[in-house]
Amino acid sequence: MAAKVISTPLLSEHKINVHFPVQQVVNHQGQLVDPVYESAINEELAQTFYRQLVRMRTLDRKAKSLQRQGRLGTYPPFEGQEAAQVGSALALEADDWMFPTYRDHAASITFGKSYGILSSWNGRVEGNLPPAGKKILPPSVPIATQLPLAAGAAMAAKFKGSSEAVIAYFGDGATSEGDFHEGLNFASVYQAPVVFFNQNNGYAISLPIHKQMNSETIVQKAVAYDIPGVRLDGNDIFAVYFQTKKALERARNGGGPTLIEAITWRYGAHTTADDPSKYRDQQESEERREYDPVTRLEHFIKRNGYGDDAWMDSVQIEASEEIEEAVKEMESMPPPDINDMYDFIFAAPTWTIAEHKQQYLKHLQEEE
Amino acid sequence: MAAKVISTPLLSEHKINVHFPVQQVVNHQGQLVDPVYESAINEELAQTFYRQLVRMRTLDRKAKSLQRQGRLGTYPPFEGQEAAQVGSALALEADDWMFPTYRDHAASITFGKSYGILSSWNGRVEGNLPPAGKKILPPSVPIATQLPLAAGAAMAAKFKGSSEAVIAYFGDGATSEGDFHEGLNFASVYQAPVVFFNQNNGYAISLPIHKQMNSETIVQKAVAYDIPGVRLDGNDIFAVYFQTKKALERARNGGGPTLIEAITWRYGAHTTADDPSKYRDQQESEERREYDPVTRLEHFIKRNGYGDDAWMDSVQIEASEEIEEAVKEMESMPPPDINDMYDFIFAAPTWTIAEHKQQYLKHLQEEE
Amino acid sequence: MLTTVKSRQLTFIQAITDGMRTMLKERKEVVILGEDVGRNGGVFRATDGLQEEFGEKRVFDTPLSESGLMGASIGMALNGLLPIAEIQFLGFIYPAYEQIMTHATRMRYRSKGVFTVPLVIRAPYGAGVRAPEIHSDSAEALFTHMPGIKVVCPSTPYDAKGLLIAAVEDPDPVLFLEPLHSYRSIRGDVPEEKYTVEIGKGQRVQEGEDVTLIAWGAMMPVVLKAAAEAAKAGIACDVIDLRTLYPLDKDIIAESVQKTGRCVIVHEAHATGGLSNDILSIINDTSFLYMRAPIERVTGADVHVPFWALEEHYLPTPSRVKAAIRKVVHF
Amino acid sequence: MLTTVKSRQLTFIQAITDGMRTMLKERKEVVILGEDVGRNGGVFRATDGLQEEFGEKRVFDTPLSESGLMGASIGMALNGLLPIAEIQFLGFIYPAYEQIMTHATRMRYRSKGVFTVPLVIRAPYGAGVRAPEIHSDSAEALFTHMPGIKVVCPSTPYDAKGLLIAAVEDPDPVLFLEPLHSYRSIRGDVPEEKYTVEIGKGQRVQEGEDVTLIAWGAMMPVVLKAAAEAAKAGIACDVIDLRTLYPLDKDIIAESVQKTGRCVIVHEAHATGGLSNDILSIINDTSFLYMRAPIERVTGADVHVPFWALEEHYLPTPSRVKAAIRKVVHF
Ligand SMILES: Cc1ncc(C[n+]2csc(CCOP(=O)(O)OP(=O)(O)O)c2C)c(N)n1
Ligand SMILES: Cc1ncc(C[n+]2csc(CCOP(=O)(O)OP(=O)(O)O)c2C)c(N)n1
Ligand SMILES: [Mg+2]
Ligand SMILES: [Mg+2]
Repeated sequence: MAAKVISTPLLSEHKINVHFPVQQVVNHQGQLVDPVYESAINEELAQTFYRQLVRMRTLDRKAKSLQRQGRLGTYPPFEGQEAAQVGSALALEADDWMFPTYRDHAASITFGKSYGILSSWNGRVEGNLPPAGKKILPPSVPIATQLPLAAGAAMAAKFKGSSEAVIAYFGDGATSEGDFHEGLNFASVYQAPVVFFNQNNGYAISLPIHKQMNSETIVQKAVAYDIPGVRLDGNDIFAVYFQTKKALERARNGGGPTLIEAITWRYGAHTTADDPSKYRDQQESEERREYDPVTRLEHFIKRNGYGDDAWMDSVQIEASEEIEEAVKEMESMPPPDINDMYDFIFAAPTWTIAEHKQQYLKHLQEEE
Repeated sequence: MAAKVISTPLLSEHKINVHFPVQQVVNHQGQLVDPVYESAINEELAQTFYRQLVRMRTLDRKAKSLQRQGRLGTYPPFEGQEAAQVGSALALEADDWMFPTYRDHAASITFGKSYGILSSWNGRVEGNLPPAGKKILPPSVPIATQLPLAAGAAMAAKFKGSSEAVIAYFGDGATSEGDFHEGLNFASVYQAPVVFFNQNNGYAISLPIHKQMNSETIVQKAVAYDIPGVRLDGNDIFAVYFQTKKALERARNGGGPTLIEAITWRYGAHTTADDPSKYRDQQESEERREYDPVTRLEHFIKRNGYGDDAWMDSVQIEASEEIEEAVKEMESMPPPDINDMYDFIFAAPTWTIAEHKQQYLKHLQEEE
Repeated sequence: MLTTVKSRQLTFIQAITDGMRTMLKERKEVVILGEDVGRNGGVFRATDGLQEEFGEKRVFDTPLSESGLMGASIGMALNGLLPIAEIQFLGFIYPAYEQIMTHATRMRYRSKGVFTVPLVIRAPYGAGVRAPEIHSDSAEALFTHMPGIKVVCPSTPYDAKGLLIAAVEDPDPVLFLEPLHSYRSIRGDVPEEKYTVEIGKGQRVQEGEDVTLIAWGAMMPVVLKAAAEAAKAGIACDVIDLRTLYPLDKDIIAESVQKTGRCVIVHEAHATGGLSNDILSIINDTSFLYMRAPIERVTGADVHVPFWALEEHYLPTPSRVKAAIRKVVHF
Repeated sequence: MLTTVKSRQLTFIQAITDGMRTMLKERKEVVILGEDVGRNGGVFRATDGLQEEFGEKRVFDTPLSESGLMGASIGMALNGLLPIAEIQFLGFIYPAYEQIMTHATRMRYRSKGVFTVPLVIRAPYGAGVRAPEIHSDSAEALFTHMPGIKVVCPSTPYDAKGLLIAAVEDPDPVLFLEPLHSYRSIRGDVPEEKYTVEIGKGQRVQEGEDVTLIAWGAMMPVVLKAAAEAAKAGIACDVIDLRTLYPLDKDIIAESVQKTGRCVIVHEAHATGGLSNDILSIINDTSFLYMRAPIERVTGADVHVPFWALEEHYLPTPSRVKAAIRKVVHF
């Protein structure tokens, strides 16, 4: 296997230019470019990937359309980032922990959450709940705060001697927060089994990455903690899957944390409340579809005879039906329960909460 | 000049081992080891260094003795770190800004503060005040919080087009705080004229550096921000002085921030309230005197005929007298003014503060 | 001689923009910084057009880093600038809490006035716009309790501009809270010229003899609606808009409750530790013998602002305020 | 049958150590972490000997990183452990405020109880030991105001051990405040066995008919001294040690002031936004008609705890409390 690390000449007297090459297994034309993984790839894997990518893209587009119709609140789309999320989530073991953000519904669903996750954008806390026993945390809204949590969950896994590993998602913008630093430092000091999976989609709301940081890459920040860093093509689901698996295995085997930078792109707005044309050329953004994760996999599948147009159509139809069904289910949820507001602050309500609840329920009654 | 950066082989597949060699000009036996600086060194410079190092060591020892006698409160000694502080402070221009910590009295005094700084350890706010116009901030007590401040002051200097540069001091422990990260990121993004001067004295209270971080050096954290990093022998005042000057010049010339790691040692306790033998072998600590910054300069001065024992004695006597005088002055300070407690919260007191003040002063009167 | 003051109808948020524009013109040391405040003009568009007008040097984006943003702003203020730092939502100020509490608020006292921090922190606050969690917090009490920072919260476009300018001119840190619910729902006359509204002074917005109603920011429309309905029932409310949350306007509170003997206080924040209790203590200290009924507080419960499907049940409503008015009147 | 409870005289801090030791033995999920808590046994020696006794896996040092410490502790709590995290001084909790406010306190509500955070945060607080700035803050109100965390503050060795054990057994986050001034100055009988003091319950420590005195933590000795002097002047004080700061013990407060009709509240924290105002609101809500005088508050001023040469002028003293007692009695 080729050496993965190349040092390029120094930039200035006291500056070290580190170079982490971009890992890629399948290029944007669907060609296998890293033969190391040839034997690990087969029809089943490719089809599994494809089904899930299509589901996720369909879901995301459906969510945007529901939002436009006023059937969903403000929503943060992830179109373009499907491979990064699906590939990394499929690399997990059933018992692992996931700490996602608001944009990581594809990862969360792939790892086991229901499509009901969308209801959180209708202000329903129910959207946060994982299936029983599944360790998928509610999406983290305050940026980067989930990273120390993930380090801690991984420290506990190590403490218990369990084989659990942890994955934490975060964006390029999140790297500027102190919690990114403190989380990675903790994980590295205790050699905790956690993979810090960065989706570098080029923007934090309106801020392009070159204004977010002075460093050219995110992965080079791994040097600060002396942990392995992997930079990869985040639109190549194979690179994502194999590299994440490797990092998770290393974590499980006592090799400590890894920082993965998955280079990807969001085609659309930050959220449906955002107008990206205010801060970037949306035409250029659309041109990036040449590197699209779903199209790329289609090319690969066709090239290898793992599926034809008819099969792909059937996958799409299945996904669409599945999602229509899920939306129906979401829209027939019972109305929210006012009690929820009071009953989950503490295991048992304090007297102030009990009083507020009682007063308010009484007021509602009297109002009628 | 020799290349300062050497890349050693990779440690693991995805790990880059960066190597920043330790800069040294004069070794611990007082021998010049980097001929590049030969022409820049002369008797005057060596004597200036020596006078200030002796003053500072004398001051520190005096402070410890005052503390033992109950004439000073808890005090954080800096013995062992004199060269790092004095050398870097002497590299500043008069108009520059300094953001010191509680342990950086040698730097603060060298840059212009009076010995009265000690009174802050008697709980006197007056110890925080610099001479008029001198931009020496009160020592920062909450760890690492001064680093974003320093970045901001440097951003303002750039904004104003002034030639001010900024130096910020911090310890090895401070690198774990989020504010270290956010401060360096800000400075690097805006290419602000600031030097982040780290004194790696091996410990943060009881925590040795290898438990503080997984990285072997502090300087490698510069890679995360793609800024120059310099690792140097912090007990070699020449290395400290020349490298800090160079970094400050780079900053002033638009070259942005630099991270300097000065490797040094505190011989004594974290503060006089601390018992270092609880967490380390103090005998070993004493053995480090072989690398002592003051002794080293004595060797150098003698080697070069810049001074003899008699001259050194005279320097010591002068320093001791100066400091005895300063202590007398400190001990004849007028008692603290109760009004100070109320009058500097806002430019003009709010009514709640005015009321609290009036009530309390009245109460004091009535009590008599 | 007759002087005419030119003014125009602006939304609440336009008045804020106008205040910033006024000060960017007036003082070359004013800089505006924060996440997405530059090219994007802020997520709510409060800084819309300002970077174009004043350049990237005066109005600029920062990395996603609230502690860095706050620390750098303090550093800039120390070195002669007058920064206006935007926190995208008040609920995201927590990572900057350390910088505010240990430096912005303490630099003057620890240097006996040698170093000062003339800084304005702008932050939208409050619920009611269907935002995700953390985006709807009303955390003013975390700042009014700690010394060294003033807190203001306008409810009208006029006050928004005037208080913002006063905040920029104040030599100490000021937290400028913006009721995001009012950004576009409230309009009003705003003079084109520069003017200030004094920090520390509330305003009586409706005169009445029976009950004192005290509120601020996004609760003012709620309170005024309740007052109007009470009027129909023959109850005349004395309505106070506090405008400044620290220092509170003690005199206007005392004067009003000494007249009415009855008081209802309304805020979005949680009951325990909320500012209503500070108002209670002012009334206790100044007007004990005047009070004819216990004071009623209509506030958020001691629970997190819920996910937005339930937020209407968290927020005080005119109906809840009316019930409280009835209660103090019929005590 | 006679059961004898073995107990011994311990200092306040020894009682805390004893509480931790008890729980380290009782529950294998208990871990202790923080800056210098391991080999050094804590800067105040609260964890002295615990690493030796229970090993580095159970009791360990963390990097100098309060947000990391808090975040990691929350993560550990999510994954089945029972962490006791030490913040070296309460004034250094500010960098961890974000983690506490957005995760420790909200994980249960945002997951409808699926994920919970059984976490204890220990922090010494308060002034009076000649510490540098920031080391002497009394910031309890920043935590009692925000939902999702309980706050306790014992004043005796017995309560310290009992409340600490209750905190560890509580399924939600508890901030355990330690009056550092009392660490070595207060001693008392502490049973060897495991026991708990109920969170949310205050205690009447002296019975009296004339004035209610309410305090907690390091202010208890101050208040008791004032009460003793008042007794000489013929004034009988009903002295309440709150012990828990959220949720406050409403019943004990109401019962006492309904008996005395007069009340003095004492705390170190700043007056504005201090807990005294929460107590005022309880009295307003429960006992309006019983009060015969305005309530007096003896608190820290609205200023930073000054550099220590002046701290005695910041802290409430028996003399100030006595003056307040006189005032409410002679109203
Ligand atoms: C602490 C905090 N500050 C600000 C915000 C507002 N905010 C929401 S998303 C976002 C940008 C995040 O960018 P990035 O980390 O790159 O993730 P992406 O949205 O691109 O997935 C910001 C500033 C927040 N949620 N939390
Ligand atoms: C935010 C914060 N947390 C904790 C402390 C307590 N504390 C004071 S000094 C210190 C260790 C600092 O170590 P280092 O940065 O290496 O500096 P040194 O003391 O060695 O000069 C700690 C933990 C503090 N002052 N501020
Ligand atoms: Mg992004
Ligand atoms: Mg150190």
